[in-house]
Amino acid sequence: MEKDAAQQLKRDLPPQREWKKSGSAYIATFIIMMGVWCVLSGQFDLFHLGLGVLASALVSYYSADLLFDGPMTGKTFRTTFGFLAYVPWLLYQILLSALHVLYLCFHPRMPELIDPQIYRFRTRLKSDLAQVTFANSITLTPGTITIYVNFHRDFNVHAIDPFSGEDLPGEMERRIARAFGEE
Amino acid sequence: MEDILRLIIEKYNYWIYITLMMIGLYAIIAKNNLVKKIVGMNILQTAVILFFVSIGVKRGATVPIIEHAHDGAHHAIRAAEYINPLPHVLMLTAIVVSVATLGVALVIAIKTYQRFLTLEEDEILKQIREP
Amino acid sequence: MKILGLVIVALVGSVLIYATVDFPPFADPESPASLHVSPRYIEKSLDETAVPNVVTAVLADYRSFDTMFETTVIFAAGVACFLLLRIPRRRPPGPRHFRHRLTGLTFRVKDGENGKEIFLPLREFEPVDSVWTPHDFIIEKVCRYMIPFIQLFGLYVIAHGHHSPGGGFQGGVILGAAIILLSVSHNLRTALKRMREKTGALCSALGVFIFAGTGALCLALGYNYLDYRALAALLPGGPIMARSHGMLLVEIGVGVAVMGTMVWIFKNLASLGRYDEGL
Amino acid sequence: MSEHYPALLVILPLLASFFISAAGWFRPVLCFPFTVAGLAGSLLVSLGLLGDVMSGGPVSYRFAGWDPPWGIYYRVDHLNALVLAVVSVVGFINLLAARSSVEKEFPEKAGPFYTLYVLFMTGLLGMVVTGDAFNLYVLLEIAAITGYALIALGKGRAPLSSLHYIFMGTIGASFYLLGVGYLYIVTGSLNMEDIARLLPPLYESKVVTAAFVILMVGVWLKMGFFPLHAWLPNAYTHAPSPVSSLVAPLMTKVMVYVMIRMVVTVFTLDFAFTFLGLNDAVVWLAVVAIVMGSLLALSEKDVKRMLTYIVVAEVGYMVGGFWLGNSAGFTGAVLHILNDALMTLCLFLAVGNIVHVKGNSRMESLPGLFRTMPWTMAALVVGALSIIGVPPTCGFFSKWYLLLGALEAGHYGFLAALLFSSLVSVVLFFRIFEVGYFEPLGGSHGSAHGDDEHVVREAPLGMLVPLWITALGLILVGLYTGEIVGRVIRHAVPAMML
Amino acid sequence: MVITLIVVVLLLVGLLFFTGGTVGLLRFPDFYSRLHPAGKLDGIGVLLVILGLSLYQLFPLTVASAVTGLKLMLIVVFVFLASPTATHAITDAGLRAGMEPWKKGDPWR
Amino acid sequence: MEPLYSIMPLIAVLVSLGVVPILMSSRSANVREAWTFGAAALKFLIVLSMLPTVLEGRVLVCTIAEVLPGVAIRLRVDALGMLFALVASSLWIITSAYSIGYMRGLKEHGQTRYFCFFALALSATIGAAFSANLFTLYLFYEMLSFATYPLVTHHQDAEARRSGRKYLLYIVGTSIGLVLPAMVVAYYLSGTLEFSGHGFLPASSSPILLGVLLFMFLFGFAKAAIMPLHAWLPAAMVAPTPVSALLHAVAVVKVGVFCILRVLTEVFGVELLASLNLGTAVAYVAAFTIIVASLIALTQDELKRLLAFSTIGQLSYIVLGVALLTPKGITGGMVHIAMHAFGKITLFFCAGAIFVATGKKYISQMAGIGKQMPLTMAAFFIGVLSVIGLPPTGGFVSKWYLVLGTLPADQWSMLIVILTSSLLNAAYFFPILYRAFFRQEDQSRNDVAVGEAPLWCLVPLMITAVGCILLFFYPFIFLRLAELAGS
Amino acid sequence: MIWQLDLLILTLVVICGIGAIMVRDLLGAAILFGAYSFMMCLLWAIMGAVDVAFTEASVGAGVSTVFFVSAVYHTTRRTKD
Amino acid sequence: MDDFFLGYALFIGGLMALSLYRCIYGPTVLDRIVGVNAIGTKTTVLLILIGLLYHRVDMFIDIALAYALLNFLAVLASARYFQKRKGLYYEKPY
Repeated sequence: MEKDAAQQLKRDLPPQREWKKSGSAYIATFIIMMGVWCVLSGQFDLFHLGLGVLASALVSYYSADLLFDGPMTGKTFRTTFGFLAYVPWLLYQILLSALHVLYLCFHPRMPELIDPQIYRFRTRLKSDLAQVTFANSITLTPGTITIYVNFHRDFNVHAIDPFSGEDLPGEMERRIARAFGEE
Repeated sequence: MEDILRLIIEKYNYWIYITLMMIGLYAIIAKNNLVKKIVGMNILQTAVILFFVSIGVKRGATVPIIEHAHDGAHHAIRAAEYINPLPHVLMLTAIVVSVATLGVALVIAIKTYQRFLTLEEDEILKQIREP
Repeated sequence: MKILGLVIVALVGSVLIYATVDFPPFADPESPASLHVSPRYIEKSLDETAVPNVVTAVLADYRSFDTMFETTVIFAAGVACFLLLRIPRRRPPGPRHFRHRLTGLTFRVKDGENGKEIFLPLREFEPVDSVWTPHDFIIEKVCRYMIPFIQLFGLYVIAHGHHSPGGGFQGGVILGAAIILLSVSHNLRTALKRMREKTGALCSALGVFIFAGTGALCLALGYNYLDYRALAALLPGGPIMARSHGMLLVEIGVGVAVMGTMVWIFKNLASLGRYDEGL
Repeated sequence: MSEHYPALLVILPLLASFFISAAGWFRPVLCFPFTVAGLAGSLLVSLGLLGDVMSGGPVSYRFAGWDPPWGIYYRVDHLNALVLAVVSVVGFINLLAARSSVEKEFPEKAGPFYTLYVLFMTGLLGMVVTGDAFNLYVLLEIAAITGYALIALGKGRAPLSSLHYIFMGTIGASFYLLGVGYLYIVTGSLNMEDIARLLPPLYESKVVTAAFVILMVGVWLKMGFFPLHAWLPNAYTHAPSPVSSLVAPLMTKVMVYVMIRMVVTVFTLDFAFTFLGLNDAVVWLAVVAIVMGSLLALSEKDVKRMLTYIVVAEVGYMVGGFWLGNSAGFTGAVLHILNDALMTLCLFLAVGNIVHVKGNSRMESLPGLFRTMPWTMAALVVGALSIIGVPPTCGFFSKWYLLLGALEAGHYGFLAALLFSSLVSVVLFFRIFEVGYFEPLGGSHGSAHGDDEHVVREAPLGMLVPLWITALGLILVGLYTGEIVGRVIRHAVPAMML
Repeated sequence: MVITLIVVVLLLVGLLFFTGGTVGLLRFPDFYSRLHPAGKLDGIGVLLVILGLSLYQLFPLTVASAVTGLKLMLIVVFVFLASPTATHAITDAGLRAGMEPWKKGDPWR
Repeated sequence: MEPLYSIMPLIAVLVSLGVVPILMSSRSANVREAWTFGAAALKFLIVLSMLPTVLEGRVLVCTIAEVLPGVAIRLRVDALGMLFALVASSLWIITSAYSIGYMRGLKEHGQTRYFCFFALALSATIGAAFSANLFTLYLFYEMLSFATYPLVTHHQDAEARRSGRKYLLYIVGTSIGLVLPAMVVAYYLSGTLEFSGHGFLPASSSPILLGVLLFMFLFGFAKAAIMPLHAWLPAAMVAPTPVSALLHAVAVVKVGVFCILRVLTEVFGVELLASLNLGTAVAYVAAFTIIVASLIALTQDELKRLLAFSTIGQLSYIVLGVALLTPKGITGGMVHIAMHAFGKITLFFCAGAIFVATGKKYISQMAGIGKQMPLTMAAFFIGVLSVIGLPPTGGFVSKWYLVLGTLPADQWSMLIVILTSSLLNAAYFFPILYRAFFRQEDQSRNDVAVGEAPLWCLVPLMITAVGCILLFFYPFIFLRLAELAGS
Repeated sequence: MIWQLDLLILTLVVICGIGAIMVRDLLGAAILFGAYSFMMCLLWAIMGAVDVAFTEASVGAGVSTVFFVSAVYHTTRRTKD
Repeated sequence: MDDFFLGYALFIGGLMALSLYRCIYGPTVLDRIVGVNAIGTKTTVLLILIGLLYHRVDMFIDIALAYALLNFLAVLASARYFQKRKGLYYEKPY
């Protein structure tokens, strides 16, 4: 029985992260970098664009594997759009809880209102990226901070008061799962 | 009295650089901890930088990057419109020097620590005196 | 010591205050400093060098010789850190500590016979530093996404020193910071894999060489040292644009040197010259 | 090519540093040849420059083709040409001697060591040749940073000493920079000659006075002038021997040169001597420096450390000689830059040899050294005689001029201090010689060892030859003092002093 | 005019968040709870302020000002990437360094 | 008369310098000694070859380098220098021979070093003799100081160390502390340091300054052992006897006196001294030294110390003679350099021979020694006569001139001093002779009958003793030189 | 040049400087030194020295604090003053 | 509008001063880090405001961007210090 559990755990272990470079990753990085370059540069003459091409090529040569773990697939694009769709909701959430924390900050009897607690829960998100997004979303939302995520996907979250922390993982996790196609 | 007040107001930037300089100098001389001294040293260097940058400031002038159209046509440039760029150039160099000095100083502080297992100057001197 | 410090500070302070009394007022546009040398820089630099950022023009052209030595200072600092801290070793040490990923136990692995390195199966064990740090994939992931952008930004800063603030030094520091970020967020070994010690060191020497070499090239072409007009023979665009391009070349040199050196110093400082693990 | 000499002088070592650094990673064997090539290049150039200056008067060079107040401008007159030659010669000779020590003490770090060596030389040469006040600061920092690192390479408490050096050096450099800033705020220029041109109407300004004071304090800190010398002995003592024989002869001398350059070219003598009238006070300070340096040297048990205090005293010679404010004093000070560089080089090289063989330079390890290391000790004697001021070694002649200057200026305190320090040097060095000449305790004198006993255990030839070149150089320079003074230094004496 | 009004409102709201962040930073009992206002309210503040500022400088609308606006938004993006990570790193460090979170009823730290 | 440019003086100086490397590199004692001999003979011949020219009244000049404006390292052979060089170089040959006997007899260590520095010291002495200006003189004077230090401390024991310190303290201390500034002042006053027959110091300078200057020179050249700066000389007697003999009877102390002579006659000039009445002052100092040294010598027991004090007194004769500022006095003083050298070296050789043969250092041990070593003691007797100034020895000639010198100067007191001191000399020397010849030796102490010293020791002292007598009959070369120099 | 801001930031700079010197913990000193360099950067920006501000920003934020922290990491945080 | 921005910048400066309180008196180093982080964020905004006051905002954005990108490097490094098992109070509480 115990042996089985150990086997199970072993299978669940995430694979050792590897740094693979693939052609599609190069190209994608190049395109992204070129776009950012255009935004940064704001000058569209040949000379500066040429420099941009050079710089983007350099960056994609050097760190394409940092930006993309593996080769690009259709899923990458889907995830990107899903993520973009998720952002407005997140901003809205942030604003809402920010108002709450703001209220706490200015409240004269603040010490009585707050009750910091650490919540522990296990998420069902699988991919690293989704977990990172989730963790950062939690942290970005005022009132909650992700303290630590172990590789069992246990989240330790510090919440300033029960109001902030009670509906975790809840809605947010669902939306992220949808955005990253892990429904 | 009025003169003194005017003096103080007219040159407030310079008074601050003097203050910083004195803080840095005091830290270098009087502090006991080597890393503290290094911090003081950097403050001293920034004080000098502050002094130089203050020289360059001109009332009603803008940053020393000339506004020009991309086709190369530009109206006549008047020096009074732009802040004096020369101190900035010098101070870029000075900042670089201070970073370099910081790096070397920290490395040497680490070496000192490796040898004496403390960063307190008086303790080190005591160790040297009583081996 | 405190009293001595106070006395010295008081002495120096009094000299400084004494001098300040006769300063021209702060921010006075009519002060001598604003009237003698600098007006020419402001008024002529665009015509003479086609560079709107006067600071860059002065830095890389009028007073380029200063800047070359500024780069040299950085290079010297890098070499100094290396000389003082680096513990020379024939072979870089392999990973010595492995952490069992399930139980969280850390094992120290000695070299096998004949000095061969032993690797534990990487699926269950991960190589870690002697002081274990949590394997925090949030930080790792975010930093991985940010580093390319930081690098691009650094390159942008180097390339656009002519038009906006920035230039070789700032860009170089940002580029270096990207690598430092990689090292801080992952571990030193990862950063070392990306940029070997030799590469960093050579970069910092190469940067100085690019700068000095550009000057020497001008010398070889029959002009004065660092007189970029000489480059007009090699580049299109006439002597004024040659100045602009020469400046870019020089800024690239500065950037390369500064990046290499910053990373070099950091690696030495962070690993105490052992190059096995660091901050 | 000869019109590019001022640039080449600095550039050659700088370019060499790249090759040395690269060779350090690929073929460490090549480090030394590259270093020699770089420094030999600048040595030749500096000699060529000296020849040019002697035949055709001052040489100038505009970097990047810009005219002086805007671009950086180098100007070589008789004064810098001489100091340049001294610096490059001393650096080169010491390089030859350094090789054995480097191979013994840190063979695997030869690459970075030589790189820093060359950069140090670059900084010093640049400082001497430059005509721009800020450029001088940058070069000063190059020399300083490389110096810190090289000194910290030593054993024992070297890092701590080096750290103190960093602090004091940084304060000094910052003060220098501040002084330049003060000058800039009232004149708006950084070119030395331009400042000098703009300064006369501003003599009444408190800023100029303060600039002068703070700049001088900064430079004095860097050179280890008496009340500000505290960092110097430790730093030079604990440095590895090839480093102390590089830094000790050059750094202080170059800073003295900077002081002279600042006073003569930037502030002009008119301001420094006539308007401020500080000269008497400074000479008295120099007197204190000489006396204290000598006395502190007396209390030392370590030869190297003793030499460092002698350096302190010698700085007093030069500063005092210059501030006497007459032609003979100036000649003496400049001549002493040349002589003292060679003398200290000789002494530090000799002590370096002793350290190389014996492991340290404390008095206890000296006995019997005249028998085991006769060549080294003989050179040490020559150097010591020069410090004492015995003709025909060169030390006598600078002392002669200094004495003459003191007499002309009627400054008998300085005269007495010079004589006093000479006497103390006699005591100092003969203490060493005595210890080295007499055998180790244990009564092995008399007829115990016969004549055929040759227990020579000398330093390697690579260290002896440079040492002897220096020692012979001391005598040669002494014999050619007339030439040097007549053909070079006399032209460097500012008109007001004549 | 409307634009100006929007800008002012955005800035003021941003300022409110900033103020709240600072007040919270000063008032909250321990380091974990201080992170809530400091790290996060500031982030929101930055978002709003930069939104306002980029809106303000967008007019007159040219290529350059558009690019500048985009650049400003780039700042927000990076702040939103970096700030939670930094916060997370600090809390993690605090917990590992052995700092106990403040519980209701504990003395003020 | 036109000076004659010649490289000979330089060669004369460099000959002994040239053998130093050879001496250092050779391992065999015989080769070393052969080279030393060769060099000594060569040097003597070179000096001799210049003698005729000098006797003609011409001057040989050789400029080496112009080191300061108006000051060159320059050698010049004039009569006074010739006189001194002749004495020094001729005695070097004899001393070399004596050294061989002495060093081998005692199996001394470090003989290579000994001969090297010996040669070096001789170079310096000849250099000083041929110096054309004050600077060159100072150069060789210092060189001599440092070259003799290892000789003085040859034994390398605690006593040697102590005397070495004293030696340096006095010699180098005064030369740096007094001569150097005096030289600078002289240069400052006149702009040159070149010797000239009438002195180069401008007569217009302030008399007080000149007086101070004179006394700085007088005491600065402490090798002349003018009291109170004489204490190094007895202390330096720890050196091996040949060293004492050559250096402390001939080279070192004579260089000191020689320097003073140069200063008196060619820096200040007789006229200037006379006009300022400084000569008398110097004469009084010298007279004081003469009397006091003789009195101290009376109390000495150690033979070499006694000789040392005798030397102190005799040196002051020379100074006194010149300070009289009369032609006869000057001649007498100068000739006394030679006469005293021969006499004193004989005495020292004898002392050394006694030490080699018997190991005795003290006079009280020397009872009856005249019977054991008759030849040695005979030579000793001749030396004593010469030092006291009795005929038929050379010492009489010089003393005669000194006495003559006092007469025109109307210095009766000086005449009395000279005569008194002669008496005193006799008073401390004759007891030794008496003890040696007429007292029975103490049988209890000396079981073994001791013979004469080795031949290498004996022959040189015989030669010098004979020389003393010859100089009485043929003093003309020296007299001629001294008169040339005095005129 | 905006003198009101200038004055404010100048005060803060001085406070930061004093704080960095006085704090009894080297890591704290390093961090306060980081704050000091932020302030300095602002100051340069206010005075219109954009290039200097940029340099200070990149150095202060990116490099010098990290150097300090790694130095402190390898030595000690203890300080008596 | 300039006056408004100026006032705004001053207010943010005041907030920075308040955050500085946490930097200097923060009981633990972590509090100081938090304070510096807060100051860093405000600096970014302030830089842009200064740009607006100079009417050259495009010149100041780069600096702000550099801050946004690099600000957390220092925080990360200091956090790393504690993650490497160094106690909060290293030798003794101060």
